[in-house]
Amino acid sequence: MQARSEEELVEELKREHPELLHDAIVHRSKRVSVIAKRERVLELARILRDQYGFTQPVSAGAVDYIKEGRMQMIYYLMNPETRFMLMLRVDLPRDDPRMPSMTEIWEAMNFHEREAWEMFGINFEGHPNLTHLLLPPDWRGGYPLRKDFRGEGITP
Amino acid sequence: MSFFKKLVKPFLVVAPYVARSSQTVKYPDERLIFSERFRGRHHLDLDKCIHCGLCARICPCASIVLVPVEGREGKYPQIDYGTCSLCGLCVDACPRGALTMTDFVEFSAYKRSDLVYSPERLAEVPDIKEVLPMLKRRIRPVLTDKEMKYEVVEEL
Amino acid sequence: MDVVTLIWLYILGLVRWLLHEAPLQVINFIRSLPTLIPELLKWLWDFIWFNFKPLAQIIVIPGLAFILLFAMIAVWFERKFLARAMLRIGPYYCGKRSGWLQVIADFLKLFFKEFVIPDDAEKVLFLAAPVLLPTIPALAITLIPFDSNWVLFDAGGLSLPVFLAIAGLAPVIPIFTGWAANNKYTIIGSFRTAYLYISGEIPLVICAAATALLAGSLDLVDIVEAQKPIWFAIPQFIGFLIFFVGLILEAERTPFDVPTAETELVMGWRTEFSGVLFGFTMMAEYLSFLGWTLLFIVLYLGGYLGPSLFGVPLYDHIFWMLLKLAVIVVIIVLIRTVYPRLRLDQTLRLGWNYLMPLSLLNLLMTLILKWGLII
Amino acid sequence: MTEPEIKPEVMRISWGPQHPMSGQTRILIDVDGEVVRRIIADIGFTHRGIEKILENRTFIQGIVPIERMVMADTANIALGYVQAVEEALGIEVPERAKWIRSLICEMGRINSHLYAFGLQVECTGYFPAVFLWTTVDREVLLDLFEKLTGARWSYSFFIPGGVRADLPEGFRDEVRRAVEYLRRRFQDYWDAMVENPLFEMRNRGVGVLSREDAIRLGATGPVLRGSGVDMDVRKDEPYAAYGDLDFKVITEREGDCFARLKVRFHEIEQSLNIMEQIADEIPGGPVRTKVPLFPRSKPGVEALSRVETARGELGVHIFTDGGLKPYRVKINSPTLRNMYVFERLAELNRVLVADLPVILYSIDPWYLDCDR
Repeated sequence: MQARSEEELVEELKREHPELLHDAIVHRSKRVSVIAKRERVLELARILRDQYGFTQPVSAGAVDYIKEGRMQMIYYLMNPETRFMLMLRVDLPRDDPRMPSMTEIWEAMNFHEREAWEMFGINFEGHPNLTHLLLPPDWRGGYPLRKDFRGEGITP
Repeated sequence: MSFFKKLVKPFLVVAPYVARSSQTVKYPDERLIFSERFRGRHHLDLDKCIHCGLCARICPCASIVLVPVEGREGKYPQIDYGTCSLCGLCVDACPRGALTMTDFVEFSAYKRSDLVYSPERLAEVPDIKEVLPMLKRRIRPVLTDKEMKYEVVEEL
Repeated sequence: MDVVTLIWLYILGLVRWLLHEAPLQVINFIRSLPTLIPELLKWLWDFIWFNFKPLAQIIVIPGLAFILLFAMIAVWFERKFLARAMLRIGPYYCGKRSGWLQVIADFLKLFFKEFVIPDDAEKVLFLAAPVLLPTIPALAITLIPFDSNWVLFDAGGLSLPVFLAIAGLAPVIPIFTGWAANNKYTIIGSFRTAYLYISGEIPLVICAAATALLAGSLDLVDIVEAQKPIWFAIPQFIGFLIFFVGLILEAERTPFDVPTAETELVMGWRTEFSGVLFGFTMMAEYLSFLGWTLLFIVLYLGGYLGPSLFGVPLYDHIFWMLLKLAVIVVIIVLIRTVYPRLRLDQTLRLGWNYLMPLSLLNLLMTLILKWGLII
Repeated sequence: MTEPEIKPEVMRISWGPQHPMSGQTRILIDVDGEVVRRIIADIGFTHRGIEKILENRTFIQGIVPIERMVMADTANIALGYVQAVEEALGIEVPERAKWIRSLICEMGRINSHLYAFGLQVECTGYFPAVFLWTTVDREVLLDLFEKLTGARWSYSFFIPGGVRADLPEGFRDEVRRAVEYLRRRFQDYWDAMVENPLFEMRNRGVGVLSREDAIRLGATGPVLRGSGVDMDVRKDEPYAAYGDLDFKVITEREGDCFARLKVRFHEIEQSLNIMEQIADEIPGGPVRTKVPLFPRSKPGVEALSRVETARGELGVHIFTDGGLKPYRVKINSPTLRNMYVFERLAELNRVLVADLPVILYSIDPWYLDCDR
């Protein structure tokens, strides 16, 4: 069940699984965004991988929207057949940033989720090895890529 | 049999290299002649400078500070080569062409403070014999053939 | 008589002797000089020959001076040659462009550097290894005939087996060094050494046995003398090739420098050595390289024999030995520029699957040849 | 990173960061004799927080820090950033500038591939000649870079709205001559190295990554193409002048270290072709449009640009908030993806200790790129 163009893909996603996602957008050619509901993101991810062919994980990262009080976790996925780049976005509240880990579906999100965990403090439930990746193991200075991070006096 | 042929072939390729001239530039004795656009240390024309401060604003490394010069009005750029990355954005931004780049790359000093070049020091172009007292001749890179890549020029 | 009178009498006697007899004796002595001087010189020569020849052998060839000089020249040549192949210059400033003083400078640096003994190391074994390592190949080199009467250590007609026995001791030291240094890299390196030596040495011994069979003697001088009609490299071509590969393998040179693989194990079993200890292990590497190369020349390339024209040897001298040594060293260094290192399993496969059966085949062929000759 | 537990039957070796071949990272390996049971890549030794630094630089200033991500391949990295900025700010680029960008990118790709090439040779043993040969041949390209951009390594030559300067006098001829020279040299590489049977023994069948695994584990660049997936951003989403240029995407079926090496080798050939094409067919016109020194962004725009660097696909995702600086820059670095593949390879294959450097350098890691 391959969607042919970006618009068809978005339409189909909205039509078939309205309960799993908030919205789906086409940015430009080969760039599709899907904003998922946090609770059921695993189901959506599995559907995306198995039915829509987004089998290649590319990367993952977060953005901290401090004024709106939310953080957005973005998973960059790739369909090796159609070469569409899909951004699976999950909005998380800033005071309680936790979500299910995607490593179950895309194994290679391991490193990227560890990075998001140490840089943004997002808790991935069910991640096999949630330890520091880039920062030193005894890092106590907070979450560096959050917008309210102040660099003073945190050097271990 | 082709295995032995392959086994011997690398010898035949490598052996002629032994007789070939080496590609090393014996640096303090010989020094390359750089191209016209080469980005070495800056030269400041004090008369052309209009104290606009664009160079200091655009510097990505924040290594340009405007300081007053004795006997002149206004402030002139002072460059800290300890942080400067020689990107040349300041030269591009300069509206009057007061900052240009020379082909001197010898910055070494005994103290960090010696790397901070005052406007007066930037204004003068040093003699190559002062910078490199051991220098005997310069080398022009030429792309002729397999054997020779550098051509020796005796002028200083 | 008192003492003064005695002294006076003595002086008078002396004066009389000087006036009457001394001139005669001087004249006699001068007359006999032409016959005395050759006698004196002969005595001096005999004295030097009998007392100092072993000393000269110990000091000059194949003694310390030769070994050190060989290590220095080999290191210098290797660095310069590799540099040329890489389009570099190599050592340049130290010693008038040729850079020959660089080797001495490096040696001095290694000698005066502080060396570190790891805390957890077994200190006695750790320090014993750099001393023992150069000793074993140096001991083996004493058996090599540099001329028909230039053998330092006479093993009573058994110099080939004695050489192999002494050289066979060599892998033991890396093994206990690797354990004594208490480091993971050294232990892996030492086990690799053990594997490698076993796989390489057995074909070598079998090949050496074949040459001994062909010469009909276990004495290295006899083996050389037996090559007067033709060098053994030709009747024993397979053995010649196997021995050449095995010699690179034993000397731990590229492409078989598995135990000290720099890109994998830092420096293998030598990782923890520093300063003068490291210098000694490096020297030991060149020494074992020298020892095996000399044996190779003696067994297959006619040792000190010069090139012979129609069965008449031109001039046998140490010089030929050194010339052959230089040629082999150049070839082995060239091999280093050209080939990458093999993996351990590939090296072992080469040793057990190819060298070993081929060397047995070579032995069999030698037997048949010898049998045919007897009949 | 905190160390995971060690099983009693294996020995854990900390392979780096003080190791001749490990580079600026630590790789923990669990070995059982010579067999590597598990690889744990402990990256992050060169983490500089480039993403955070970019949040504190204006759009043009950001070019300089992001170029420091991969020094051998600065052109492609800078292009990724500059294109994202252009898309976010809505800046048009003249045609000639696009062609010059492609030229520099291809030269950078050759430069980086040559480096990777030399390192992969270096790690299979000493084999010293070829690494220094590649270094000497890189000089040819570096001289060209110096003539064109004024710097040999980090050019800072691409700016939003074009490139900083036009081609100098007689540059096209020099490009043609360099291409000729390099083509001649590659014959020597092929004979001395790729066809060297001992080198082939070390590389063939080592670190095999099947097509499915490559996609599942998110490999990219030559690693992915070495496993037979013809993914190349230059073809999929043509940027710069790649839409008008004629080149092939190189793939190899085997998926082992040798296949990756051959992919790099043939990609250099393709890049040389592209260089020649650009030297022949480059259109005229201006090379930069007028862009203010401190451009102001529109609020709430985001732009994701993808470029094919020498190590694989680089994504730069810029979020703006209407200020002079980007709100957030997310860099999808290729080496981080490939490092995960490297970690998993020990489970997919039988890896020996001696294969470790070969596999590591066949994915061509650049730790500054990995750690950012």
